[in-house]
Amino acid sequence: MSVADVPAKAIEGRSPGRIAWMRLKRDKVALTGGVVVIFLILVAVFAPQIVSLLGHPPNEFHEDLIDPDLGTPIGSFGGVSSDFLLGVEPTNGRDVFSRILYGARISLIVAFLAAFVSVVIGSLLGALAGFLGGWVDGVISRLMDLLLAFPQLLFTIALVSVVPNSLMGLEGSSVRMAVLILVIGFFGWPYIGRIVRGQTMSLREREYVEAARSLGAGRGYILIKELLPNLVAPILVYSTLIIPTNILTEAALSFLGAGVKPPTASWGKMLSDAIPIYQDDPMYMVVPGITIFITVLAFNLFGDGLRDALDPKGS
Amino acid sequence: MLVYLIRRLFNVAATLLVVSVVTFGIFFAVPKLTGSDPALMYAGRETNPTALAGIRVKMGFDKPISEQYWMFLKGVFAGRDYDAGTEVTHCAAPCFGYSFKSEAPVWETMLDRMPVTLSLALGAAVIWVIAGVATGVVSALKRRTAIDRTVMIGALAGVSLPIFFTGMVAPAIFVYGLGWLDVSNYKPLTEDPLAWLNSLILPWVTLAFLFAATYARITRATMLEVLGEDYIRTARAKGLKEGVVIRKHALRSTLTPVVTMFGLDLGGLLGGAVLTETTFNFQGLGTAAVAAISQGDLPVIMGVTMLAALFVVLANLIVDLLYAVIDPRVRLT
Amino acid sequence: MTDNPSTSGGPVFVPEQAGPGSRVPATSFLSVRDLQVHFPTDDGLVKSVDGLSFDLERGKTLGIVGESGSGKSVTSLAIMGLHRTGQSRSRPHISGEVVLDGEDLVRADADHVRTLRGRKMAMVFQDPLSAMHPYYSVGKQIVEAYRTHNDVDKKTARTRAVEMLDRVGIPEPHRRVDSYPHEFSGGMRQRAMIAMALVNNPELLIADEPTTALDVTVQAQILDLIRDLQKEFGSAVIMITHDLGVVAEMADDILVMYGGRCVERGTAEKVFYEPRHPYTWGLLGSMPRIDRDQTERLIPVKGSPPSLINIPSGCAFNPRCPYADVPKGGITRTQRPELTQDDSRHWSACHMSQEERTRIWTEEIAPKL
Amino acid sequence: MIRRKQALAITAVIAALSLTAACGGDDTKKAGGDKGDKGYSGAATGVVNASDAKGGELKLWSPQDVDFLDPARAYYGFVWNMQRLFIRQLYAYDSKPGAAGTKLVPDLADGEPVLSNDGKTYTVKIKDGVKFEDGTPITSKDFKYGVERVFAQDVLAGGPTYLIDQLDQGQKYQGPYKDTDPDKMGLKSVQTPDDHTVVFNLASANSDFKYLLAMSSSSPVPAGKDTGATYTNKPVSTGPYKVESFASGKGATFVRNENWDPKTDTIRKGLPDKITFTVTTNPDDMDQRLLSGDIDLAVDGTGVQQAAKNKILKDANLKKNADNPFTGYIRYFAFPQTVAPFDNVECRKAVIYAADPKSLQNARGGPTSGDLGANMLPPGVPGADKSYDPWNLTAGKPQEDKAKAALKACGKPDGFETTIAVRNNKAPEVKSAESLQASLAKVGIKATIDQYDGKLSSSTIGSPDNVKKKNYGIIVMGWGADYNSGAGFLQPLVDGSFIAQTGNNNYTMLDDPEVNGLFDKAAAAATPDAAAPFYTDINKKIMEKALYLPINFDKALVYHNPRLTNVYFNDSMGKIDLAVVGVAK
Repeated sequence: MSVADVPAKAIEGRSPGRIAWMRLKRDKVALTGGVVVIFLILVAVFAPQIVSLLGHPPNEFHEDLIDPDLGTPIGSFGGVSSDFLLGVEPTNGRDVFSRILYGARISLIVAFLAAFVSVVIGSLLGALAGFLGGWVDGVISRLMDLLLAFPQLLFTIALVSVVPNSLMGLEGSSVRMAVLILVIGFFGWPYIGRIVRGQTMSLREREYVEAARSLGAGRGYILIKELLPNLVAPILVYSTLIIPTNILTEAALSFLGAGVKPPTASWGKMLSDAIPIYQDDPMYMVVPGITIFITVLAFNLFGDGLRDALDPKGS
Repeated sequence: MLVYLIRRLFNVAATLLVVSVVTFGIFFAVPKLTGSDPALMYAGRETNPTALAGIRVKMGFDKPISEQYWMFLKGVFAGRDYDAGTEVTHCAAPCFGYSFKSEAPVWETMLDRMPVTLSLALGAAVIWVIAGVATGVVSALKRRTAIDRTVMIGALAGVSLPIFFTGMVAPAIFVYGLGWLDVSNYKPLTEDPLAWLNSLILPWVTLAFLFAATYARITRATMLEVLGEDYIRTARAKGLKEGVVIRKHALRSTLTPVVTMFGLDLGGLLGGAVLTETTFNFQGLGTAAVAAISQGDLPVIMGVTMLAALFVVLANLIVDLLYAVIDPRVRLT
Repeated sequence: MTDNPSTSGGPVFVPEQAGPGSRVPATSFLSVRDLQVHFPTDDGLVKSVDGLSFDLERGKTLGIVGESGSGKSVTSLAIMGLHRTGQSRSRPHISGEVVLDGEDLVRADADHVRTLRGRKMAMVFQDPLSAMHPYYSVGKQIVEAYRTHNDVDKKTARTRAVEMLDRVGIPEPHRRVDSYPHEFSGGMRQRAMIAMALVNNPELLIADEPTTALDVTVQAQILDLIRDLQKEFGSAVIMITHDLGVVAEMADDILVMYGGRCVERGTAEKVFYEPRHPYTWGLLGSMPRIDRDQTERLIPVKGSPPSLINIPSGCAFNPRCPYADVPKGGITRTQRPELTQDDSRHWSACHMSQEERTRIWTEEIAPKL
Repeated sequence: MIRRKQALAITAVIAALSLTAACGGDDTKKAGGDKGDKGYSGAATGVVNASDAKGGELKLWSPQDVDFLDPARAYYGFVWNMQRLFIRQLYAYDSKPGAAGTKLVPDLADGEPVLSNDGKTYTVKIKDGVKFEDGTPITSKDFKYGVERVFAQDVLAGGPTYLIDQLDQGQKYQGPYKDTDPDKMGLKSVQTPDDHTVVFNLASANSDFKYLLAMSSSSPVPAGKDTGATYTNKPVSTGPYKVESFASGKGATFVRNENWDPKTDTIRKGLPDKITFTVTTNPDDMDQRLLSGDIDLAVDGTGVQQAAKNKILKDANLKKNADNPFTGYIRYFAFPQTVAPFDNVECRKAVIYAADPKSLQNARGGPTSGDLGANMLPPGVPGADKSYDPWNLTAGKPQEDKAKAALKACGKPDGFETTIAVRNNKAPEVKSAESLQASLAKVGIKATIDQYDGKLSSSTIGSPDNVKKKNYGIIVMGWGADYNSGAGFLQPLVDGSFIAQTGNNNYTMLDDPEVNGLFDKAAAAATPDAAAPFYTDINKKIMEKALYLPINFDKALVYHNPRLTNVYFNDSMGKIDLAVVGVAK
């Protein structure tokens, strides 16, 4: 017996979901993260509406705001004004505020869908490996090791450079986004796969699965009915934590020139555009940099809190 | 033990083989399928048929993919000859190919780039392990205090910062702003140790910051878990001083997951710290690969990818061997 | 045990002076007075131990019996001074007295208590596999325990470790001294654990569920070993268990804990043959006995242990007590029953009258057991 | 960093060369803020710090690696400039500022070539006393061997192949490595009657041939020292310096060649004792060193990066060591006539009118990056007229009304959809495309940008089939000539006979008998001056057809260390002439 058991006993009788929610509610830091995340999602969804109220179209040039000789925005802080809330882009004077907002769409869509791809592949293969064991496990585990041995960034850049401009009915930036989602998602699944595999393996040995098996339940039945409900928590936690990683990866790829195509706005691309000019116009570097930072931090805080709430041992 | 090692080395070889086949397939076969001629990538502006034919013969593009792959493999183990017109250029094993761009074997380019990447990765590794583990331990011991909270929020912030952003902000502050450091322009250690150090400090710290944050988090979590273990209570029950309990009993167990992570991270970095090298303009393996991709220098892409995979796989092996050293329960079978 | 333990639950005189080595007038080798260990948690204050008193003499064995969460392990940790650390979520509040050989450990300097740990008092834990460090050999861990309190070189300490392993019945101790815990069988591991605990000839040995993780035949061997060693070293032993069967063989006195408090205490004979508390009856009912008819079902104590947060003002056992309605006036829900002395060396805490309980025991419970 | 590289690699793929920039009077006035031989853009007009003092180390840096040091394979303009230090040809551009620098003077040749056989035979005498770095005299056979090497494209690809076009004459010569002649002297069109005479027989008269003889690819190479593909690592020197060490991607060191006799050389001064060349990956750092005086010159000649540029423009002290010369490039959009609706001249006009020239100039980096383009012949090329502006582009304003009128005339009053093809590795080009995209949107033309792999340009935009298939209605490109004549600049772009299935440069697919005929007439002209009016005509013809939208006549903001002596921009290449630069006062 341990003292730590005591509080758990004390609130016995409540469902695990309720307990998690109660814990999460108490975690102010995680809640703040969650609020920011929801805010960001709303901002991304309603970007066109917000921009029409507070900004200028993301691809509209305002070269009257640029010093023609230096290429930098006129005025201090990268041309911040009541009209251009976060200043303007060097060279062409596009509205940084609206480009950040539209960039959020790209960032979040890629991050969420890639996480979805990882979760689907990872849970499926992970559960299969953990449940079936034997050679299936061997093959899948090897595959996961192999994928982790691949230099992901290089691979993605190279792959993106071979993918044609239109593919399966998609054009331009959509193709790039599809490729990014698939590639990031594909390289991400082993992380989830390992966790799910481990969970499945330990769950497999538990009594209730044994019991179900002894009652003549089929393998598929056991897998779906008994194991999946128990995998929901870890999968939820790790998808929350894989999203910020994906945001960073997308930004890194855009930074390296393998992201969406211009004139589509993307945070990573803005940062790489800022390199040659940041000594003269630091604002253009700071804005997307801080944006990425806040977004990723918010997701991390929320994901951490969620994990602590669902799995008190980890905290 | 020996059997284990042989089996593992066999696995390493198998993994590398698969990586090489996949990489080769993607970089050599896909262009063929999409109809772009790799010889054209090499030729640059001059696309006269003789030049293209010459490149095809020299690089072996005229042969079937399988044979090209076989030639690549053979080159790695036995070396390979390239026709240089007047004479034959021998590319000694391990020959990862011959870069037409620089008229030099890829291996030489990689050897040339390796010190940069090694300096960057190893130096940063030392910093992040020490800083990360130390802060993680302190944070765990000072659990639920202001120190712990500050460190952990700082660590989470560290994890959330993109390195290509900190890589820009750091010089903006320390080089252009405060003027404490010079622009990071890699100098070989052998040439001028002080300049080497000076050129690396900023990239080291920037890179290490990111990893240290992760390590602090992992160390703290593991340390807390270990401190709850029964054997820690036993150690205390024996009357050991708290310092001894932490150092001899808790820390040793805490290091196990840290070692695993460290192996994988370092292995990954040795293959080229693409983003850091890019941000700081270092001519390491990572930038070599990125440049090669943009120039279509296939042998270099192939070489760096293979090397990166080799580092990761070897790191994995070393980690597993280390495991056995750290944890007597682990049997190498 | 002394003939005259103070009335439990009441305030106990605490001398002003405190500190390392402070001498407190004491009547026994180990004297625990009104011990309270409270853990503040997010959900509220957990009163793991709430006013516990007992005494123990050298060479004697006290069995503390209770379910998980009854506070018995926390008691042992508090005596050892290990409550301060460990896996608790936060630092507990502790009050009361733990007087060991005339020294109050609650008020003593933490570092001084540390020097007593492993030397004057030692502990054997439930699961020897998790209680021994997996990365160090058994010998190293014993040597470490020895050298912490004895200024000797490694070689001497190693000789001592081999000697101890030999003493606890480990075959080929010279060879096994270099083995790792996972290379031992469960019973061997527990023997090694005992060797480690006894390496400094402690005067007080606390064994926290020492046999729970072992199978039955090994259990008996380990208990025999502890008994033999106790005789040899003359130590006082606290045997903590949820299994009355274990203490039946070992203990001179038995203390039954429920909800962080003592509900019944007395000599082993009294507690076994004239138990005065419904909870003890339950425990006895759930105990497998060789002399019992095999066809009869064990009767578990219904319900689960009480929350230690916001313990109800009434009798903590009330919700599970089959006789909750017996006392009149509903005092079970408003008043906590005090621990009262029933007859010589026998105390219990129940609102039912002594006669009522004697009647229920002899008429209703005993025949079924 | 991909982006960074792109920014610098302006010279790279298509690149290579540069031409001229005999900045006519107007331009220099505009560029040179304060007059005199010192001060901003002083070196673009005259010699700064004239001196004959020897000694010191000249430190050249470049963010761009050399392509090849092998004279047969080098194609980058800045490499040709560097080769002036250690490789000589029969003729070379004179080391003089202004128009004089575009003139060819004898270098290893002893006097002008003797033309015979209706201008089809060039007979050149070789100077006495000229030697390779090992002291062996340079003979006519070495010249012939050097020319033959260019034919070995299978081994020595990379360099220009004009010599093959002129000298193969149906022989299908495969180069010396596959030559069956025991002396490897199998090329029939070049003869070596004696060691001091080399004779070139052309199929038809070509007044530009001397330009070809002045290219690096016509340099002498001693057959015994030829190491084939690896010759690039240690080419044999004939100039004042020789290659001491060279490592691709890192740099090179050049030391004095004791066997160079200054008496045989009217072009080079050979002032520094040692010349180091360093390749950097950090152009901003390079600029920093340049401004602080650590190094002497960014030899790639594409100008400083944005950060340094802004520093220079804001600081008069720095500005006086900077120049803003023409680089000889034109940046432009081309409209392939094979892609609808650009088969219709009115639709092409609509795009030209809709464009915002000022915005395009900004996309390339503002006024210091070049003058607003008006036509397709850059200043300095004989026949050029910088003021010729048929579409009123130098006004710097979009002409939306005219664009809409043109759209109506084209039958697309509501606009149309098209694709802009742009190299992914050239940031200013991507920005230009974005600018044009934004301007076109205002008149209803919806353009999508397709960034193709820059390294594959010869098979993407260079393949007419692919252009048609991908519907590339607008192609962004830059162009600089290999040698300073109208043909050198315009012929690959607009002569129908230059249309190729891959590596095509005639993106508009113009095959107009009139234009083709004008090129023939110009070639037959006796002198470049006589040919010039034909090029003026060609320029007019193609501009009237609205096939191109010029963005700008390219300029670079180049900074040099003030300690440099004899600094001036050679108009034949738009770069500081390394032949005479010194570091000692």
